[in-house]
Amino acid sequence: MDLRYTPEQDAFRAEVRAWLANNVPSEPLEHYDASAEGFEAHRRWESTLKQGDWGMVTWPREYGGRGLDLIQWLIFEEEYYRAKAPGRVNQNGIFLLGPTLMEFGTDEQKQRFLPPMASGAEIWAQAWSEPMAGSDLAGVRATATRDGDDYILNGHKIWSSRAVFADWAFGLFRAPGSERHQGMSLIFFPLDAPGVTRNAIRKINGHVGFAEIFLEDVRVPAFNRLGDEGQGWHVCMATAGFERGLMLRSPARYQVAAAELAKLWESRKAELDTDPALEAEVVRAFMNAEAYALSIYQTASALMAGATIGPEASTNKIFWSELDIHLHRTALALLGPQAELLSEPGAHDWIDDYIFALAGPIYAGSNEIQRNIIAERMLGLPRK
Amino acid sequence: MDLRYTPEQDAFRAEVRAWLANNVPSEPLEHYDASAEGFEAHRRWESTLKQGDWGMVTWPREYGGRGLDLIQWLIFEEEYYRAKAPGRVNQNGIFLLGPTLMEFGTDEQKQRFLPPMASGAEIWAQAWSEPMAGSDLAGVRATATRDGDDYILNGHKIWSSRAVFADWAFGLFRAPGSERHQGMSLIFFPLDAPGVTRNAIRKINGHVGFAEIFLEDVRVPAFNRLGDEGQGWHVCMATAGFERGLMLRSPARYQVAAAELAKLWESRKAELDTDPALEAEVVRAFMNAEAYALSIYQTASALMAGATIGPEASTNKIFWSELDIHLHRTALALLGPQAELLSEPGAHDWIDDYIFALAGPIYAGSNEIQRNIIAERMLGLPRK
Amino acid sequence: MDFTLNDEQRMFSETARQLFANTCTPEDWRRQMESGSPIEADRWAAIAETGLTGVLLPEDAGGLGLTELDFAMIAEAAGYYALPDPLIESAGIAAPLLAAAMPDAKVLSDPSAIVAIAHPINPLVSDAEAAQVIVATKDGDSWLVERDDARLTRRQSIDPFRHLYSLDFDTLKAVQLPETDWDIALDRGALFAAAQGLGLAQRAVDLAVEYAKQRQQFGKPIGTYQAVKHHLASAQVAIEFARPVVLAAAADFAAGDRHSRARISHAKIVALEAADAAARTSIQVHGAMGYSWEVDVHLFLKRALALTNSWGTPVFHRRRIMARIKSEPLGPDRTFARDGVEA
Amino acid sequence: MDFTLNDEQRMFSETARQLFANTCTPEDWRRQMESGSPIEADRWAAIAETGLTGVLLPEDAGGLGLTELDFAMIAEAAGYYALPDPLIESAGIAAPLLAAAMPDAKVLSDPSAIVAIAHPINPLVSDAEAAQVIVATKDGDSWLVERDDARLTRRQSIDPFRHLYSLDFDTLKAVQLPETDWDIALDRGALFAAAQGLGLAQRAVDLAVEYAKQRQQFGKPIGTYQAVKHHLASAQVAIEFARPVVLAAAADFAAGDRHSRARISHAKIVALEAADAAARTSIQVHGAMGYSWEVDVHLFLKRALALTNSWGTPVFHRRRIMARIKSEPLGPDRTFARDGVEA
Repeated sequence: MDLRYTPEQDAFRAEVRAWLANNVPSEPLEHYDASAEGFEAHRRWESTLKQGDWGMVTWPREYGGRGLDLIQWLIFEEEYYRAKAPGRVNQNGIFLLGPTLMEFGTDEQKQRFLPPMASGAEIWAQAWSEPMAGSDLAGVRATATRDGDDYILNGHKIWSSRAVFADWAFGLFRAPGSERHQGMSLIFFPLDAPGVTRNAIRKINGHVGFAEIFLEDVRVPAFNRLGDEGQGWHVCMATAGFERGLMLRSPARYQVAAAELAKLWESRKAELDTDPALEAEVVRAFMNAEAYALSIYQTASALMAGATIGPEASTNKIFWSELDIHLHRTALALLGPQAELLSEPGAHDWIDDYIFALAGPIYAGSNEIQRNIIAERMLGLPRK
Repeated sequence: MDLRYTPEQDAFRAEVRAWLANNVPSEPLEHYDASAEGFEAHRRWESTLKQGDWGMVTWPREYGGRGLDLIQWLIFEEEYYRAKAPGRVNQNGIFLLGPTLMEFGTDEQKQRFLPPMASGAEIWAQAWSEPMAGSDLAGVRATATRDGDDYILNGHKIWSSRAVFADWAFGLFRAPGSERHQGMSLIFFPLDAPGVTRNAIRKINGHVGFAEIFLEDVRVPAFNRLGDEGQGWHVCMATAGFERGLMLRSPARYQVAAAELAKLWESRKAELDTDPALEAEVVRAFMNAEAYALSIYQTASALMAGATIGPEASTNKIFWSELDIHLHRTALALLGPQAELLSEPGAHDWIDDYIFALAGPIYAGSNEIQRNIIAERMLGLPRK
Repeated sequence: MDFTLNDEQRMFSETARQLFANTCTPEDWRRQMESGSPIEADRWAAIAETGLTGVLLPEDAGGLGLTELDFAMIAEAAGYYALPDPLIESAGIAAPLLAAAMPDAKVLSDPSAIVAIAHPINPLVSDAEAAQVIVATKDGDSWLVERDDARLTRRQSIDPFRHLYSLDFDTLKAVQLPETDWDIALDRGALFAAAQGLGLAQRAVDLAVEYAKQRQQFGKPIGTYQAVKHHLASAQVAIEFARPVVLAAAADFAAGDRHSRARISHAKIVALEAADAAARTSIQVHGAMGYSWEVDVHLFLKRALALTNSWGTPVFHRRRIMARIKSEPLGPDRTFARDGVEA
Repeated sequence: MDFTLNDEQRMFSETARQLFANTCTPEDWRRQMESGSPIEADRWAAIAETGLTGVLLPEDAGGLGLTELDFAMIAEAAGYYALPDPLIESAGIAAPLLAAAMPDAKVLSDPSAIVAIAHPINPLVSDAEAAQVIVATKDGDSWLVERDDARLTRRQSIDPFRHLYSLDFDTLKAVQLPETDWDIALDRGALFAAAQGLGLAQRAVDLAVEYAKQRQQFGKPIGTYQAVKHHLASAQVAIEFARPVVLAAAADFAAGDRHSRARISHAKIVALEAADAAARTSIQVHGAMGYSWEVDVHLFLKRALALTNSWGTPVFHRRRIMARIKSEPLGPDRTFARDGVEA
C-alpha cells in the first residue's frame, strides 16, 4: 500500500488542470435539462472535450478513448470537478451504456456506437422504467417483435432522463408472450425514429429532465440489440452494476461541495443567528466526502489488481446518496431564511442541488432495493 | 381546553408530595432485580404505599385502590418520580394484569387477586414469551390440558421479568392440538407450585431480571383462567394495549431524567473537552420528555371524556423507547471517558439506565412490530 | 385540566377545512402556479365571507374575537391543503398586531383586505404586493406603510406560492404606530407556522399512503413492504408527538411567559421537522413520481422548508427553550407551569 | 498510488486472526469474566510467541520492525474476537513509546512483558495492575514507573474486560524519560481504537446475521423481514466506509502531519460509530436474547462504548479535523495531500 501519486500521475494531473483552465467556459452553461439551447451547449462542450482528447480517458483509443487507467480517470474527474467544468450531458452513454457495450457488444456495434458516444455526436438517454415497472424492472411490458432482420418496438417508457433532447435511447423490450426475467432484450432506438413520441416531464425544480416515450411500431434493425436475444436481463444487470459502481458519481463532486460548505461555514459561523452545532455537520460532510473518495480509490486499486465489483457496489449508492442529502441540508440550515431562495447567478446553487440530491435515494435502483441487495447478496440473509 | 390544574388537583399534589417526603426511604433500595433482599425491600415499600392509601390510586376502593381519576394518577406519578421513590416491583401486576383483570375478570377473580396485587402481598411476573414465540406470540406452545375443574400446564416460558423472585405469573397456554390464535387461554399460576422450575437469566447489566420457567404438569384450578376458554389471544391483546398505552411508562420518569441531564450539561458545558453541539441534544431531550407528557395528558383527557385507546398507543411505545435512548446517549457523550464507569453510590446511574433503555425498543412488542401496527391499523396500509 | 377541543372549535375548524378542500384542489394549485397570482379571487372572497380573516380581531372591530387555538386549527387545515393565499400571515399575525396598536385602522374594517408584516425576524416580506398596507419597523419604531408607498423587490422562493419581497420605505410617507408588541407577533408567527407544519406533515403522509396502496411492484402494492410501512409509521409518530405540543402552545398562548414562549418554540421546531421528514418520506415512497412536478408532494416539501426558517430558525427557537431550561425549575410538576406560579 | 494490501500483510493478519479465533471463544470469555484476570496465561504466551507483541518494535530491539498498517490489522482482529488481553495498549502504544524514548529499557527485551501507559488524554490507566512498568507523565515530564512503585486504585468499567486504574506515583521512585512524543502515542491509540472498532462492528453484524438466519418468527426466519435486512445493511454500509479510512490513516501514519492526523481522527470517529451502531443493531435483532448476559453481543456494545471515549473523545477528534479543514486547502486533489506538498 502506497498512497502517494507517482510523478507520472502528478504530471498527468498538471496536464488536465492546464487544459481545463484554458478550455472550461468562463460563464456556466445553461443546464442541459433546462432547454434545448442548454442541451446543445453541452453537446458542443463534449465535442471540445473530445478535441482535447478527454472524451473518455479510460476507453481504448479505437473507440474514441485514450486508454488510460482508473487512477488516471479519478485524477481527471478530480480536476474536472475542481475546474467546475460542465456536467456531462452524455453520462447515460459514456458511464452506463458504454461499459456495457464494451462487455457485450460485437466489434461492429462497438465501432458503430462508441466513437460518436465519446465525442458527444450522439447523446444517449436511458429508457429503463415503465409506468408499471420501476424498482421492479422485470415488470417491463414494452415488446420487441422480430420481423426478419428487424425488431418492431411497441410500448411506453417513462422517467427517461435526457430523453427530451437526446438522439438515442436504450431500453428493455420483451418478446411478445414472455414473462418476468425471460425473453427480454436490450435494444437501442433513435429518439427521432418514426413512431416515437416524447413528452417532457418536469422535475420538481421545473426542469424537463425526464420524458415519457411512446413507441408505436418503431422499426429498428436487429443490429441494435445488445447481447443475445432474450438475454436482456443479464445485460441490464451488468449495466446497473456500472451504475452503482465506480462510474456514476465521482467522489470529486462531493469533495468540491464539501469544500464549498466549509467556505459557507467560515463566512457564517461568527453570525449570532448561526447554529454552532452545525460545525459538527460541516466536519461530517467533509468526512463523508473523504470516505467516499478513499473507498473509490480502494476499489480502483483492487480492480487494477484484477478484482471484480460485487454486491458491495450497492453500498456506494447508499453512501453517496445519503451524504449528498446531508451535505445540502447542512448548507440550507446555514443559509437559514435564505435557504428557500433561488440562487443568484454565479452563486453556488444550494437549493437546486438539494432538490437534485433528493432524487439520489430514488433513482438508479432505490436505496430500499440496494439495502435488500446488501442484505441478501453481501450478508447472505434469506430472500424469503 | 384549559391546561391549568384545578385547586383540588393542586391540593392533591400537595398531599402526595407531603406523604412522599415523609415516607420515601432516604437511602435508595437495592434494585429488585439485583437480589432477593432488594426484591423484598421493594415488597415492603409496596406495603408502606398501601398503608398510605397510595397502592393504586385509580383502582376502585373495593379492589384496594382509591377511586381517583387519570389526571390525579398522572399527578401522583409526577410526584412519585420527583421524590425518587422506589421502582414499582409489582408493575407487571398493577399496570398490566390489573387493568385486564378489571376488564375480563369475574367478580370472584377480582376480589381474590386485585387487593393483594395492590398491596404488594402478591407480586406478579409476566410469562409471555417462549423460546420460539417472542414477537410472534401466537407461536406459543405451552399447553393447558383441561382436567375436571383444573388445568394441567406444561411448557417452557422465557424472558419472564420479575419471575426469579415473584409469587405469581400469568401467561398464554393453548389447548393441546390447537394452532396459532385459536385455543389459547390466559392463565395464572403460582411460581412456587409443584412442577414449576425457575432459572435466572442475567441481563447485560448483570442483574437477574429475567427467568426462564419450566412447567411440568403444573395443576391450577380453572378459576385461574382469565376470560373465556380459548379467548386468550383477545385478552392478551387488551393487555398489550395497556402495556403500550397509558400505564407502563410514566412521562414523569423522562422529565426527571431530562432535568438531571440539564444539570449535567450545566456542570460540564464550560469544560474545554465538552462538545458544544450537545446543547442541542439536551434541549431535544427536554422537548421529547415534554412532548410525551403532553401527549399522555391529552390521552388521559380524551379517556376521561369517553374515548378509547386505539392503535395510536403503538406510537407511545416507539416514542418513549427512542427518547429514552437518545437522552441517555446524550448523557454518556457528556460524561466522555467517565461514561463507561459504573456509577458511584448516590450518583445518577447514567450507564445502567442506558443499558436499561436499550431494552425499550425490544420488549413489550418490538418497535418493528409497533411500526407494523401503526402502518396497518392506523394508516391502513395492506398487510400482504 | 382539560386537554380536549370543544364542539364549537371542532365545527369551526371543520368549516375551514371544507372550504380549503373545495378550493385548493390540485387543479386549483396548478392554475395558480401558472398565473403566478398571490390570491385566487373566488377563494379569497369565500375565506373573507366565512369570517376566517376576522378570527383574531376583537368583536368590536367586527372580528370574531376567538383565540389562537381556534386560529391554529385553521392554520393546520391551511397546511393540509397547501393554501396558496396569505391568510395566515395577514389574518393570523399582521392584522392582530395592527389591531392592538391601532384599533381604528381603516383597513381592519375590510375583511378582504390583506395586511402584510415586515417583522425583523424575517429578512423578506410575504405577499407585500397583494397587501393594502404593510406593518413594518424602521429605526427602532413601528410604521404602517401603504403598499403604494413601499418600494418592493421580488425575490424568488422555491415554493411557487410564496411571494417574497424586500421592502424599503420612506418614514415620511408612513404612519408611526404606538406600542407595538413585535414579540407577540413573532409568537403568533411561530405558532401558526407550527400548526401549518402539522397539516403539511399529515398531508404528505396521507398522499404517500394512498400511493402505496395502489402502486404495484413485484406483484403487490408497495405498501405491503416493511420498509415503506416503517418509513411512514415513523413519519406518523413524529406527527403524533408534535400535535399535542402545538395544541398546548396555542391554548397557553395568552400566558405570554417564558414557559409558553418555550412551548411555542418547541411546537415550531418539532412540527416543521415532522413536516420536512414526512415530505421527504413521501417523495421517497412515490419514487420517480415524487420527483416530478406533476405530483403535488413537492409543494409540501417546499412549504415545509420555507416555514422551517420563517418566524425564527430552529436555532433561534432552541435558544428560547434553553433560556426556559436555565431560568425556571424543571421537572414533571412543571409541565403546565407559568412564571411565578409554584406547582 | 496503490491501495491494496500485499500478501505478507494479509498472511500476518490472518495468523493473528486465527490465534484469536482459537483462544477467544465464548467459553474463554466466560471463564475470564468469572476469573476477573486481565490476561489468560496460555493465550498471552501464544501471542508473545507469535511475535504480536514485537510488531512495532525495531528489529535491533528484537522486534519485527513492521508498520502501523500491520498492527492495525491485528487490532481489527482483536476487536472482532473481543480479545480481553492488553495487547493493543501494551504492544501497540506503550511499548513503541518507551522504545522511542529509551531503546534499551530492559522490559522491552521480554516479549511477554506488559507495558501500561498513563496518557494525559485518558483519565485512567488500562491494565496497570498486570503491567511490569507504566509510562506516565507528571509535572510536565515523562516517567517510567515500576508497577510496584505505583499507587493504583481500581475503577469498574461496564466492559468486564477493561481493567482500569487511577494512578499516582512518586517521581523519586520513577525514572525520567527523555524526549517522549505523547502525540504520536495518542495517534497510535486513536488509530488502533479505530481498527478495533472495525472488528467490533463486523462481528456484531456477523452475529446478528447468523441469528437472523436461524431465528424463526411468524413461520419464517426473521432475516427475511425487510426491517431486519435494512438495519443490518445500514450497519454494513457504515463499516464499508470506515474501513478505507482506517487503512489510509494507517498507511499514512508515518507522515505525522495535519493531514494524516485528521485522517486518524476521521477513522477514530467513524469506526467507533460503526461499532456502536452495529452493536445496537445486533442487540435489537437478537431481541430479548441480545439483552441477556449469555449472548455475547453485549461485549461488543460495551467495548465500543469504552473505546469511543478513549484516546480522544469524538469532539476532540472532530476538532482535529476542523483544524485541518481550516489550515489546509480542501478539494478533490487534496485527498492524499501532505503538509507543504502541492497537488
